[in-house]
Amino acid sequence: MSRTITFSKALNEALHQEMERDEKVFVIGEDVAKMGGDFGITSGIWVKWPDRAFDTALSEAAIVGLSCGAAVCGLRPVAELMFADFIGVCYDQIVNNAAKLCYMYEGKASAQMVVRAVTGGGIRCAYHHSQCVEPWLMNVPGLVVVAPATPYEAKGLLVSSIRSNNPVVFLEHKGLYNQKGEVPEELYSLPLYQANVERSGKDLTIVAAMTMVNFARRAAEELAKEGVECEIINPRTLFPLDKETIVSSVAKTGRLVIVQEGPKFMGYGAEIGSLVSEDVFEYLKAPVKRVTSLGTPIPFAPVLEDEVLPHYDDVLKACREAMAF
Amino acid sequence: MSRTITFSKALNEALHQEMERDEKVFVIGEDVAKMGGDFGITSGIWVKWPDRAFDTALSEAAIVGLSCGAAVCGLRPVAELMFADFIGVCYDQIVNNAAKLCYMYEGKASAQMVVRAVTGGGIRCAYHHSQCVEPWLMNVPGLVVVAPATPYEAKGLLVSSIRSNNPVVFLEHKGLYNQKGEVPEELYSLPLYQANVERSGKDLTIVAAMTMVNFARRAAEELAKEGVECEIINPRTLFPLDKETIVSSVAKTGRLVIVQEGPKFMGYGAEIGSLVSEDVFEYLKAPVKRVTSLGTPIPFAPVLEDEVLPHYDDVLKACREAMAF
Amino acid sequence: MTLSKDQLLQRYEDMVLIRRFEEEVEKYSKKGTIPGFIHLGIGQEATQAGIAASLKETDYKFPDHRGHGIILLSSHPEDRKRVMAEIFGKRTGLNGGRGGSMHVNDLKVRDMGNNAIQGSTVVTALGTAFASVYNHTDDVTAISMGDGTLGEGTCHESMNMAATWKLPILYCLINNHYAISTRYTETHPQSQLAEWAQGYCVPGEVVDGNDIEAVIEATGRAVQRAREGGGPTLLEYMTYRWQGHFSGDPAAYRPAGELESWKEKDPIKRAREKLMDAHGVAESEIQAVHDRVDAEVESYVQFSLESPDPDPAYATAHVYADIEVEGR
Amino acid sequence: MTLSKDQLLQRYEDMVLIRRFEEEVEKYSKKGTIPGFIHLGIGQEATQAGIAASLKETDYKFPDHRGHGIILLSSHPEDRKRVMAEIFGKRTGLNGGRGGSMHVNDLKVRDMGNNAIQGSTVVTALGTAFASVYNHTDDVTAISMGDGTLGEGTCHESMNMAATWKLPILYCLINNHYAISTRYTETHPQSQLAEWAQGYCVPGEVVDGNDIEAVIEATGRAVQRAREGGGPTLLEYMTYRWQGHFSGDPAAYRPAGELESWKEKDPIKRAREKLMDAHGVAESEIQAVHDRVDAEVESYVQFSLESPDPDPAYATAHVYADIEVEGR
Ligand SMILES: Cc1ncc(C[n+]2csc(CCOP(=O)(O)OP(=O)(O)O)c2C)c(N)n1
Ligand SMILES: Cc1ncc(C[n+]2csc(CCOP(=O)(O)OP(=O)(O)O)c2C)c(N)n1
Ligand SMILES: [Mg+2]
Ligand SMILES: [Mg+2]
Repeated sequence: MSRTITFSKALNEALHQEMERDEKVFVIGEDVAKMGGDFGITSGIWVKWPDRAFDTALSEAAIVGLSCGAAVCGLRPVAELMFADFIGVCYDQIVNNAAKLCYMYEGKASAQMVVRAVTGGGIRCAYHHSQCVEPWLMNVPGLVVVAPATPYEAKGLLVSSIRSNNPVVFLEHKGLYNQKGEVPEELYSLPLYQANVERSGKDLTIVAAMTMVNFARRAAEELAKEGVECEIINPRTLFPLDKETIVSSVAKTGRLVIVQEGPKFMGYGAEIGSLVSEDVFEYLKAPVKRVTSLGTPIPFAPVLEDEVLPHYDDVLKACREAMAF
Repeated sequence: MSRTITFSKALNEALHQEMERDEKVFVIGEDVAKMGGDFGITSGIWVKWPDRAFDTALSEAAIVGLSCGAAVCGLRPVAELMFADFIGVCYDQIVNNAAKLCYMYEGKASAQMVVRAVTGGGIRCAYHHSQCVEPWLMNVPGLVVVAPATPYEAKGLLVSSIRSNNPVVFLEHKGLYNQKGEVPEELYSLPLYQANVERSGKDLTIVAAMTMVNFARRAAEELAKEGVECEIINPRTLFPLDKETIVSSVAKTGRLVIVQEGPKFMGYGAEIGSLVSEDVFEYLKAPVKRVTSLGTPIPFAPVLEDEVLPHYDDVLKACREAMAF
Repeated sequence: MTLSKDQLLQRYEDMVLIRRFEEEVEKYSKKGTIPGFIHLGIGQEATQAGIAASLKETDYKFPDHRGHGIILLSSHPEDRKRVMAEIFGKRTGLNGGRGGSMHVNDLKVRDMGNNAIQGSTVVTALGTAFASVYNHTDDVTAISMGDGTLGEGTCHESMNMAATWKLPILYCLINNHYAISTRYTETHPQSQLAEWAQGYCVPGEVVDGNDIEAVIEATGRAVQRAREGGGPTLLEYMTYRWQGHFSGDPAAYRPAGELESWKEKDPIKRAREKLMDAHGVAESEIQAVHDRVDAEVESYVQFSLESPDPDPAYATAHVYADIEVEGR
Repeated sequence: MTLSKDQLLQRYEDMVLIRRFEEEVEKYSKKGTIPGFIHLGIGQEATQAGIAASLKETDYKFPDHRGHGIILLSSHPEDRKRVMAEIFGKRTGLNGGRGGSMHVNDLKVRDMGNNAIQGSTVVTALGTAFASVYNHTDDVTAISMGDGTLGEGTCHESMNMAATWKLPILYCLINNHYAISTRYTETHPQSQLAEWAQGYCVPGEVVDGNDIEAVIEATGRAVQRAREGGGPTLLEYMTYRWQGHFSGDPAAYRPAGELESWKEKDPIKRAREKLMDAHGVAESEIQAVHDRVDAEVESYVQFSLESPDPDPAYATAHVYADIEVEGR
């Protein structure tokens, strides 16, 4: 496995290979067919399968609703919402419909579908194209929220999300699309609900998702020079969360820093911080720290957006403080 | 102040008195005018002010959108959404429009409006009429989430919510509507963003909102017999949260139990647990405990719903465990 | 089209079954035996029975919160007692008691379930219709929606997409004149809501919803059209609910005399008169129907009353298709 | 109605101003000086200038993501450089650089701002129109929406409510044939989208959106109607965007020759021909307009380039009306 491709290409390949394998899979959304998606993720699909790629009107509730209905009939829709912020306009369909169908149908049918959405900031597109939406979703029983951090994960997790019988909101961070990494050519899947230990270490645990994994890696390198061995955990599936991996890491290291792109209040760091202090209270050697963005909408001007988004230096600072406590 | 009225009546009185005082206030929503609201909260308003009470179609996005637009023009809309679960269908209007207008307009105008919504379980109305929706909202900068627990608070907080220049989602727990309590007849307001210490104690802090305050009170009485002095904190405003009151209470007691009606994962207990362990780590004598519902949709049959919702006994158990740690 | 004597008698029995079912539900709801909110279809039996009779088992049905009648008639006869048991919240209910009146479904007859977010399934219905096209079957999808529900944005997204793609959907707009307390004329600009469909180049037709034959005739035509690839139709069934919005609502918002005038148009009475006057059916034959239905419904009630509550542990089953959530 | 020579010349200048403004925005966007996504209105100047010219300062304007032109013409002349500075993300921008191209607003001229959730402000517009009625003023609300945006459910909720309550709203449906890559005929059932309004008993009119006089005539009539309490109107302006969806989109989805055929219908060229042919305006007079506009726009560019970045601390201001959020 020495082939290196981008995160976007990895997603595209996952779709092509799964569509090849399973004719129940189709893609639907705005500009996903003829144009191949605004970010090119569905590129080439309509050309190969003109009957399995559907350009829709700007109707996100209909896109998700249609996907729910089709899923219940045994199809496997992969819907694209373009920017994750648009989940706002189809939130009911996701939280009150998709998330509850398996429960309603007592497991006889479910919303076996993927809603792909482009999340996060950094491209100067302001309030409505930059939010980290995972906190909107992670409190809704029945939903699965997947958030890959590398091209390898992008492909493997998208494949398992398509095969999952649960409704998966698949968050693609726009800051990762051009990131390159090694990705096997053959079709493979990665397990859902399982965190990945990106790096082992005995002194301090860093939990980080999506682009924040890059911050965590950089910080771990830097801290290694100071003799601090960080363990990095990337949840991959944000909800339902793999608590065990996190908790047992913190049981070992006694120190936890959570890095999260969205605002601090009620982000995933809130839950992770709480569950750790519940479960391994006695092992904690320092207070849990959260490095996050500021609690504001995302402004447009680069200096403003950069002010709001998490700062790499704050990751280092939080880790050092945890070590010094 | 010895008059005792219900929570519903207190809300109704707040509306009448504020409408009397400020002609910019109006009510809008489904069945709020001629019928006076499905729960009677707007009763009598249309009779008095036929030009300031508006029955709408089933169009929650339009109700909230209209309210945003009217608020920006200087009016003070009080919109009713009936069941809080319906926030799903107007989520975009709340999180992407109302919550961001003050920021967009740089403080020159804002969504000075109240969205009233009936939250929580217990009336056997299943998946779509029983959810605790505060986690949907508490992660969105710009929003205010108010959650009264008594008739006194219902009136005082609704008045301050109407007067607030921020968009307030005002959560009325259906289990409280018939609860009675002392309420002054005259118009008064209670401060937003300020928690209430319902009971002082030195051994253990219980944070609870809405109906859960009743659980907390009962538990505190029971534990008092065992010599445990509980301090009960009712946030009143769930977001932005009054951290100081919570944190300083835990600094004193060293023990924290959070009682929350919704599922554990990513509920307000997650944030409170985390912020406490960040800020007063050294003072914590026992792990923070959360008493919550199970992580499922809310089922219909009484035995099923009762299984899912938080159990009073678990509050006692959590407190005793915290004390015994 | 007029129905034959036997057909009309069958539909008569269907309507009486709905009426008696709802009366018992109302009774046990008022007693408090049935928990929660109950929305009764009494007065709307011709619309419900006519829609149900126009669909085949493999057609997808999305009844609404007032749709016990469609649910009942779509289910297999041996399952009907389980519809009632579901409303009672019993373990033997069609969904083990976890859904109740607003969430009964039966996938084996493609009753996709009703729902308590108005307008939500109007877009879900796109998906079952889409699946018919994708899978090259001729199953149509019938979605029930009230006059009030037409206010929701999802109605537009659904109709726009269905009209563009010519999906096999029947929009069954059941106009019973009220959304809770609000008359449809106060919240919609059209004098007949069917006009709305014209904006999408979709046929919209007003149907006498209290005339079982008219319902079957119009619905049958629309079903046929959809089955043959002609796309969606909107049918506006004009009818009236006799009870309040939910069982217990005094319905003080109705003008005096309105209910009475609609009781004159009782769909059951009308069918009975037609049976007796035009088809020469004897009083005794009618009575036999009522006796049969009474006994039938009584058996549902007994079954429901005697059934056990669900096992509390069932509350945590099936949240996810593959993983368990924590129980107590 | 035809415009007088002076009027037409004024509108000509408006259109040239939009064109030149957008050309400069495109240039600095391609250079990377302007951050983010930019949606250009080149080709749609007659629609934008015509709508702006039909409204008074106290009318509420909701431009869309492609609405720089309406924003520009609605703002006071001395503020126009600040529209550009906003798009550059500068401290001197109309909103201090925090909104950018998709979020420029100017409350003093009741430009309520554009928005990057399509269809979202279509319901907000109900509120400003409602406020006019509540406060007994005659201000109308004009909401711009693209052909694609008509897919959103909010359009229905808004139109239904506005039609029922006869709110003073102008639905300015700017049909430039595409929503990103998707032609409107692929996602809507009507041959002209204006037909949609008929389903709400609202007048829907198709307007030649590249003819400034036609735009002003139709818009003026609709504004008048709304001002006099006649309720909403939907105007479908047929036009075309010359650039891709956003600056940089190669627009490979357009059939060969389509762009060229629309360039033939260039609204600026058409107005110029009318000015010269029908009104006898001299080439030199036209040139003077262009020179003036060039200088004007150049001054905006210089202003924008020279303006300082916002103060980072401004990022946390005004999240709430009364309380501060934590900064760094
Ligand atoms: C999204 C949403 N909004 C509001 C409600 C509350 N509600 C339940 S039924 C109803 C009235 C529905 O009226 P209609 O569609 O005419 O059906 P009917 O009850 O008359 O059969 C309302 C407002 C809801 N369940 N969902
Ligand atoms: C709710 C929502 N869905 C999708 C988008 C992404 N998007 C932005 S502009 C656009 C196309 C809009 O087309 P149209 O309304 O015709 O306006 P035009 O760009 O042609 O001016 C899309 C799909 C969005 N911003 N908001
Ligand atoms: Mg109705
Ligand atoms: Mg367009």
